[in-house]
Amino acid sequence: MEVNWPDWLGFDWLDLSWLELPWIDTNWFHDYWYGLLLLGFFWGVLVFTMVGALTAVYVYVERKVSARIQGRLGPMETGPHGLLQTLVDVVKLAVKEDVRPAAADALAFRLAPLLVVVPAVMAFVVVPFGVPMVIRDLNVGILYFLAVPSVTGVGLLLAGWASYDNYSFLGGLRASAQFISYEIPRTLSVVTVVMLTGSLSSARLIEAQADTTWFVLLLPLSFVIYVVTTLAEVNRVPFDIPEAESELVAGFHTEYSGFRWSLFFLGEYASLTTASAFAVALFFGGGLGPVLPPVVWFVLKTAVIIFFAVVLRFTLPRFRQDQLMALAWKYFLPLSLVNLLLAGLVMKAVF
Amino acid sequence: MSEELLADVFFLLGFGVAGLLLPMLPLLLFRYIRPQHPSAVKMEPYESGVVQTTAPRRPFHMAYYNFALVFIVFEVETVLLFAVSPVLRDASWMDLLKAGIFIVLVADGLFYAWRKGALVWK
Amino acid sequence: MLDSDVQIALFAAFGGVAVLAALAAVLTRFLLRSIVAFGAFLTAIAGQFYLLAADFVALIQIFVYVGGVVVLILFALMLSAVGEKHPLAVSEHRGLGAVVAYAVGGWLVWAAFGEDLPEAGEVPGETVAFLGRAFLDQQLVAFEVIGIILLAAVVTALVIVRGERL
Amino acid sequence: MTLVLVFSGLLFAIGTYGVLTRRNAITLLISVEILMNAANLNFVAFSRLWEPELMTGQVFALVGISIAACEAAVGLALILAVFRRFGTTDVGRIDFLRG
Repeated sequence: MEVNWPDWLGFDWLDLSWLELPWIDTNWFHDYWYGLLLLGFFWGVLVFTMVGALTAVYVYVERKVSARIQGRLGPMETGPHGLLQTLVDVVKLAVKEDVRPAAADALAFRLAPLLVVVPAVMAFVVVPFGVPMVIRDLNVGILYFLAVPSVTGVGLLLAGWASYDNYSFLGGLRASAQFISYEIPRTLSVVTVVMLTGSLSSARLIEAQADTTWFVLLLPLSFVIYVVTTLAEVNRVPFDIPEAESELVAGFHTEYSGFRWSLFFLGEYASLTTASAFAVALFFGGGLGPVLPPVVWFVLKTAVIIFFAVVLRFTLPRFRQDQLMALAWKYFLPLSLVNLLLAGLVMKAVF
Repeated sequence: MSEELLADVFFLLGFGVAGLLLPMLPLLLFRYIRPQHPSAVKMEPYESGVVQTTAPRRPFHMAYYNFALVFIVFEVETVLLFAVSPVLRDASWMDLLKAGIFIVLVADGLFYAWRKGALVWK
Repeated sequence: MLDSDVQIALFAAFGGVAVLAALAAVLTRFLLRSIVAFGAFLTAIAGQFYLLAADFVALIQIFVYVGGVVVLILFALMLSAVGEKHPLAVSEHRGLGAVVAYAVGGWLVWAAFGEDLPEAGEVPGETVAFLGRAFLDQQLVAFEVIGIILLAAVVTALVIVRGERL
Repeated sequence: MTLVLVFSGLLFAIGTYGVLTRRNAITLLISVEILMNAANLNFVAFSRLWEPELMTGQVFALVGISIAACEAAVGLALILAVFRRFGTTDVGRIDFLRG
């Protein structure tokens, strides 16, 4: 079914003709291969900068929230209320010495951070942040969103292996074992949404929710599974045993320093952002909402989910490794199989 | 149709190039600003300041591999469900049953692994 | 313009990357580099799939191969710890291997030019819907057989790994 | 179309060379996977030639990918079992008749 939105809400962001710039023939981008390449490059730069800036914001928010929870003040010295603290930190990280252990494997040591950060940012291509607005609406967008970040598992293992350090090695094995374990229930929970949508395109996802209702109401169990497993995928507390500082120093990135270390950090936050944004698209109707423009709704909903993750980090203890794996395989996987069955019934009931 | 896919590939290539270049840019830019004084001690593995006594790359226990094994099988299953699930909405009960048989077949593997204790972290 | 010339050029570029990566994977003496080259090879093949109007298969390639099989191979590498810095041994029959490979490759490439093939047909818009229908109707046997094979694989592999009887 | 066949032929040759000359079990497995990918490339390409709406070739490519994944799982399990018994993954040095 077609969704009827006011024109000013539903314009196609990729079509720059709404700018009415007299000197640019905007269809040019779509007609030539180098135009598309440039367009992709442009969006890549934009998304990357945006994610980088957002990460700086998160770090600040996270410090302030943790301070509030623990009865401290948090950063206060640099700038008003310590607002400039993360900026200063970024500069510090960028000009810090880049130490690579002599025994490390040079190729894998350099490749691993890129394998963590690039897929996380690339996943953003298919996130529908407006009502029909997607950076690029692939035919198989939802699968793309799950497939591309799955490369991160390789990056985690490579980082641990390349460092030639016992802590890193263990941390890398644990991190990727956890990553792959939680990937299955997470993917299965998305399958239920695809069943209701009837398409793998992420723009159709929003239209389907406009036709019926937010999928969180139809598939509450899928939503719970998705959120918990996503927290595990991005190594957030209570699932951060790979980086348990009390036993493994810093896990797989123990040997990394300076900017390369911050790439891991960036990758973690970038995947938190994309996963939360996609959770909103999957279960909360993306930018659907009254009065305000869709983009605003979308950002608000995403911010709520991310804030939830931040608060969770400072309120829950950490799982043990064996509990973590048992949780994935003995609880979440059977639960998500049952959920498939439930979703089939819901689907038959609704349509 | 296939023109649209071609456009997708070019777009994603451009996006990927941007994604690869941007993280590497600061590394190259600050190369000559940041201090670079490697020393033998600094380049040792960290290990909480203790001298490394065992080589980290040694055969490791099998529990990890059991999980990886069950993982790959279930990954293939979910992926095939992705192929089938978009058409299920307008499908008959018979089609649902066909998909159900497939799920039950693979779920047996999980049941087997569970019963054999392969899912226990040792 | 986005015509077939551009498509062919891009396809050939992906093919070139795939061939180079495959060569690297087969020729290098360091196991880790071989695996990394294998990953690059798989990604290039996924690009080729995408250009051949098989977008779903391309993403499955990334999902199952790069996110699954490569991780599995890396796990095996770590659990057997053979990836130390020493180069791997190569068989003595390298000359023979090269001759056979040349023969096979030459024959296949010659065969590629030999046959007159029809023009490629227009592909349906949403490949996934057609794939799903195919799996539920004409190719149902393949679908369920995959299920059985997966079950067999997990049972076999667990038995082998744990070194016990059924 | 010919281009696809040329590339898959080249990849098949590379894979064959790998299978014939490598002695490490894990690289052997990688070579076999290269062979399977060359075959999958052909399946997908021919899917476009005859009755593209039936997707037979693509279904076969998916079956191929699934089987390759299973093969990797079982193959690596074998390699690990062999490694635990003989302490090597070099197929030339696996020898049941050792002393």
